[in-house]
Amino acid sequence: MVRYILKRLILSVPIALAVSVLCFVLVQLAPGDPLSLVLPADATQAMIDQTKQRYGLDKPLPLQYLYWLGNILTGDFGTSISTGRPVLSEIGIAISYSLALAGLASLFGLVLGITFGFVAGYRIGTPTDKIVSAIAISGVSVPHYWLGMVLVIIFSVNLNAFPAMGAAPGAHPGWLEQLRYMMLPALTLAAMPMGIVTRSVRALVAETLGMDYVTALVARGATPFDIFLHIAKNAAPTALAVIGVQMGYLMAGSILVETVFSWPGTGLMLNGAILQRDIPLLQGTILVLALFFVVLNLIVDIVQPLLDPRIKRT
Amino acid sequence: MTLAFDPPVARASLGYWAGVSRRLRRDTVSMVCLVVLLLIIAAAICAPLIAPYDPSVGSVVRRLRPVGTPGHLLGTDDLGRDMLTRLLYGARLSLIMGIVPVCIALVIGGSLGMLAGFVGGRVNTVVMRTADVFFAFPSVLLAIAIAGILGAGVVNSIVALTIVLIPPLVRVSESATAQVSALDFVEAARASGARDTTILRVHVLSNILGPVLVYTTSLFSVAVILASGLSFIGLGAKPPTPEWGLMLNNLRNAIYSQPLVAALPGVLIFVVSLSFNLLADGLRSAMDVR
Amino acid sequence: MSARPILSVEGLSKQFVLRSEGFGVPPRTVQAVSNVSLDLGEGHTLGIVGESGCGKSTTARLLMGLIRPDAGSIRLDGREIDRSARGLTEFRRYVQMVFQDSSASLNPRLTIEASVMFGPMVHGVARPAARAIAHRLLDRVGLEPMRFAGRYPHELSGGQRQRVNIARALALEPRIVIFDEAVSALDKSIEAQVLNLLLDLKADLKLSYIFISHDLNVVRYISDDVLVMYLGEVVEYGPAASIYARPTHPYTRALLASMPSLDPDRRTTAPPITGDPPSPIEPPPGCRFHTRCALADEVCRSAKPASSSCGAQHFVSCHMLDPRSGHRQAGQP
Amino acid sequence: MSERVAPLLDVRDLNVAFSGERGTVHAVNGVSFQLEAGRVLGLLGESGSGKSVTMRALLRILPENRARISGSIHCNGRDVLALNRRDLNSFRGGDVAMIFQDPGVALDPVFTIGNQIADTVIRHKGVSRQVARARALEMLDLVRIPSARRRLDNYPHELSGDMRQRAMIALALSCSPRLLLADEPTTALDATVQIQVILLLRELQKDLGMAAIFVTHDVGVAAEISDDIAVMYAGRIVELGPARDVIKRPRHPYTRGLLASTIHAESHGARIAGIPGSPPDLARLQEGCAFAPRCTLAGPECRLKGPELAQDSPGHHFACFRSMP
Repeated sequence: MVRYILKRLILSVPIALAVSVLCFVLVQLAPGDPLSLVLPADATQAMIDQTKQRYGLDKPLPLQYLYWLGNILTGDFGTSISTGRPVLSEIGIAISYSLALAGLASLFGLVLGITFGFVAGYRIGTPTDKIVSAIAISGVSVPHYWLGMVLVIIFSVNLNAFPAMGAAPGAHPGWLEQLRYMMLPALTLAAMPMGIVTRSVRALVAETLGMDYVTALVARGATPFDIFLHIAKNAAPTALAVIGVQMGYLMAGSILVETVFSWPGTGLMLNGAILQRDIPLLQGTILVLALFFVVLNLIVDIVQPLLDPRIKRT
Repeated sequence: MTLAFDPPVARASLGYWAGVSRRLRRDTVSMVCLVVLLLIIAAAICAPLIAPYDPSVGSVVRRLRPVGTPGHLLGTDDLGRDMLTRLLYGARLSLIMGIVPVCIALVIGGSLGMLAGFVGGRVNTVVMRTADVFFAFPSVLLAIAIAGILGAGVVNSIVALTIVLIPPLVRVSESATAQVSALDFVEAARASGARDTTILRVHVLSNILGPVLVYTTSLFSVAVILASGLSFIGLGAKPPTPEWGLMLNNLRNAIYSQPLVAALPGVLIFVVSLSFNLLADGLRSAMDVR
Repeated sequence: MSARPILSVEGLSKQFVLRSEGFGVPPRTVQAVSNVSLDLGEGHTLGIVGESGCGKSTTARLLMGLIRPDAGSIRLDGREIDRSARGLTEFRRYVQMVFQDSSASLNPRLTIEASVMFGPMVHGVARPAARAIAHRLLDRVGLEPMRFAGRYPHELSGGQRQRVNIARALALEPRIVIFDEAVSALDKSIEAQVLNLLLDLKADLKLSYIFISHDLNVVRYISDDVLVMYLGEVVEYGPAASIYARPTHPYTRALLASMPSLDPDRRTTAPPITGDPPSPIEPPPGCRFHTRCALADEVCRSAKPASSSCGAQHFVSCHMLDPRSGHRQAGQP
Repeated sequence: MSERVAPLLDVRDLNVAFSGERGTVHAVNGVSFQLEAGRVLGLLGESGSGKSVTMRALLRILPENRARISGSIHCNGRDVLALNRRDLNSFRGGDVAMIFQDPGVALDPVFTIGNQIADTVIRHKGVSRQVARARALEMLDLVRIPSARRRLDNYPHELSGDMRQRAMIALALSCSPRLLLADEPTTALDATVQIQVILLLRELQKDLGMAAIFVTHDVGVAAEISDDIAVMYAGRIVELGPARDVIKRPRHPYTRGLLASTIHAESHGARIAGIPGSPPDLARLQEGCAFAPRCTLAGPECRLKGPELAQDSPGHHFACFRSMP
């Protein structure tokens, strides 16, 4: 097992490197002089030269990449153009907001998705299944930025139940208050994972119910509860993988939703960075989010064999 | 071998695709979705003929009229332009930005995946590991990043979406191809001395078309949402061009005064995306024979 | 083996390398086929028997030129086969194969007529002529073209599909047909029909067969010569009559004794052999059968037995047959 | 003591029909037989003859929404078709156990062998986990799995095919059933392993005094293990009798054809006088004898009415109008 984890850890290094290369190359795609993107418009010649040297922009591209990578590895993601503060600290604040939101949304998506999935999978073909499946496919198909607006119209404008914008004000808002502000964006974000988890759990449960070993269990007098346990244990590893990937998508997919709700996370920041063409901030945020996704996949890959004896762990 | 006569052609039974289309036609949900999509596409094409107003001309005195206003069936927007007109015209760009990237990605990703799945070995490693790197980015993030860096614009959005959609298509077509290639009939074809290109054309393509088509249909749904999403945050279409995502963003402040009007463009995105997804489901079950 | 050999194989070997399971772990190998030699006489049927993992199917694919051997030679009419793309295409005209899984070996998107036509068309036969060939062959294997030609594989029963596969194999007018467990999945009554068909076709079309099966009774029924394989190696090889009358290798004897008796009054009383065949991944050293052999001696664990003759054209790879092997029962099997 | 003891299993006029897209499939049509304690019935037939469905009907494990079962099944003093949920659960696995063809898919891949056996024992006997584990170990020893203690904590995929089937047998026998249903348990195995499993089952059946129904398509396997053989065709029993009689003096033309199609030592060289044609479509069964279209003896009466089972010699029945001894 230790060997498996080690192997998986080592394997994620080239992926992480490739991700960094892609992030680096991405910025090279930007039209115009890279320097003009890094520096404010009214930069002096001294500033230009200094920056050039600092980022190694006078060197060929591969060397520039190594320079850049070296800076990243020492925690220097550059300086945000719009705020003038280090990119890393900007990201640090925003990412905690995004994580909280993605966490709550995953929880909603998971609980609803697994429940719906089991209910539909057990009753495949019945009206219950059809209703649940309709909800699930709507969750997958709904443009979440629009769903956010609709929820605001219903719960903020009409019912006045939840706040429509931003995070809880004040330095140390209470838990409950924070939760009230997170409610609508989290529900909005949860629609997609709810749909996907429901659909995959439903398919999984239905497939497992048709397996010979379930028939064999019935033939040994297993009660419905026994069978439920067997199905749950069989479905768990796949469900976990689906959920892991969805959580990663939530972190990134929140860009649009955070914009709708003005939630001060990475998404809103990214949006701002794009509009102001704050390339260092943009690049840094994308890199951090992608690396987060890589780590998440790594965790799924490591936990999955623990749940699933079928996957060989050598 | 000489032949004195052309042998009679035997009674052909229902082919696979004929069967699929027959089962699909019996599925009410799929048929409704297909009709809805065709209607929307037709409306987009015929927008200049059926739209009651000019999409870019508004009137300050008629701003934000509610749905059902005489003369403005679906109300007016914040600049007093007719919503129905703008929704009709908006369909053009929204659909193009959603559909075109999928089609380009299908051609590129589909062939790359087929190649990787059929040839295997080193080619497979190179193609699939490259795709894996793209999979390390959540698709929304990647699309926004590319579009954000290239700068706002319809063409840039299409480029960004195409890049994002290629890897999943590579993966789907690779796995379908690898599965089919492992079957005995491919080996039998090889044993008859057929060249790889012939085997790909006759035996592989016909068998992977189904799963790839189903996946592509569901990708249309994703792409339409993503494309309008790019416009929604200002990376796609630029005002005053009518586009659903952009219209949705422009009307964000109108949710307090005219919530129904403000939500309209989103309804259309939802309907299109839902129709594609339901159609994909219908296709999947229509193709599922034993 | 009195007939002139149409296909001669010498020292055929193939090993597959499995993916390494971790850093520092050397990749494991499957010795699928080691040092297999055989002759197929013109107009004869050679049966290959063995249990799962014995390398029967790999042997078939090697003989078809579908996979490249690590070592060994395959001669058709005394000429070594040319492994260029062109040479293989030419070779495959003469050697065709029928697979076990009747449905996986037919393209579900093609009508059965199109499946049979595919081979001739690849070799440049025009469509109408190919269709005529297909109809003639379908008729020959007992599927009336007017009723069946336009159908799809899923509309046929397993036995009918296997007939299509036979027609498809015959479409290139091969001289040798390899049957890889081609009747194993069929019901007994259908199996009998197909075996009868195979015998008729062989006589009519002057074919030679290689017939691979795990069913010793069927192999005995159809074969002139028999080759018994165990974990990738040939343990016994010779005329069917001789092998079934005097099975000599302990494995062949165990295999024969394992066949159900078909007589309720003479039931099998003790298992002829215990355990199941070991995995072909890293097979046991020495004689590969020694782990299950009741007669195994010291020498069997270390040295590979050589092939010894024990009758006309009858060869056995067992230390007991070789008086100088050092086995305590050597020379008195 | 002239009072006849009721047989362990009494099946009367069992019919099973499946409703599906293609219409109703009549899988089992009027099957009746009795089985006494301690005896082995071989159920012989080709694919689609209804043998597996019959077995599943005995345990009521057919999909409830699609399968219609009629007739009567009495087993070990219980009316199986009338059992409620609770009694059915104790009946399944307790009175009657089943082994399946492919242990690779009939064992849950994510539970250890030991736990799967122990769970079943706990369910039926209400013992502690410790006792159940001990029982599991005892069972693995009984079916001669080497180093049984270590194997308890193995997952199914970690065992070889032979050992998986032994584990499946151990699992089935763990609650001392009175009747064992074996659905082609040796078909997926290699020849040298098949005979070992047959001998093991024969021995265990005798030692434990169980009755067993052994489904197979292989005449040889049936001959090795059965006291009686029932031959099934198109959902009907066409011949039923002592194994010796059925194999040496078959009366039904289908049985004769099946035996002729079964290649054995003496067949070499000769053409096989098998059965022409293929089995009927169970969704479109005609009136009359289902075998008539393939039968060389068939006459006009065979197509009008299906023959009933008639006695030939004591215990030997067959259903044919025209068969001569």
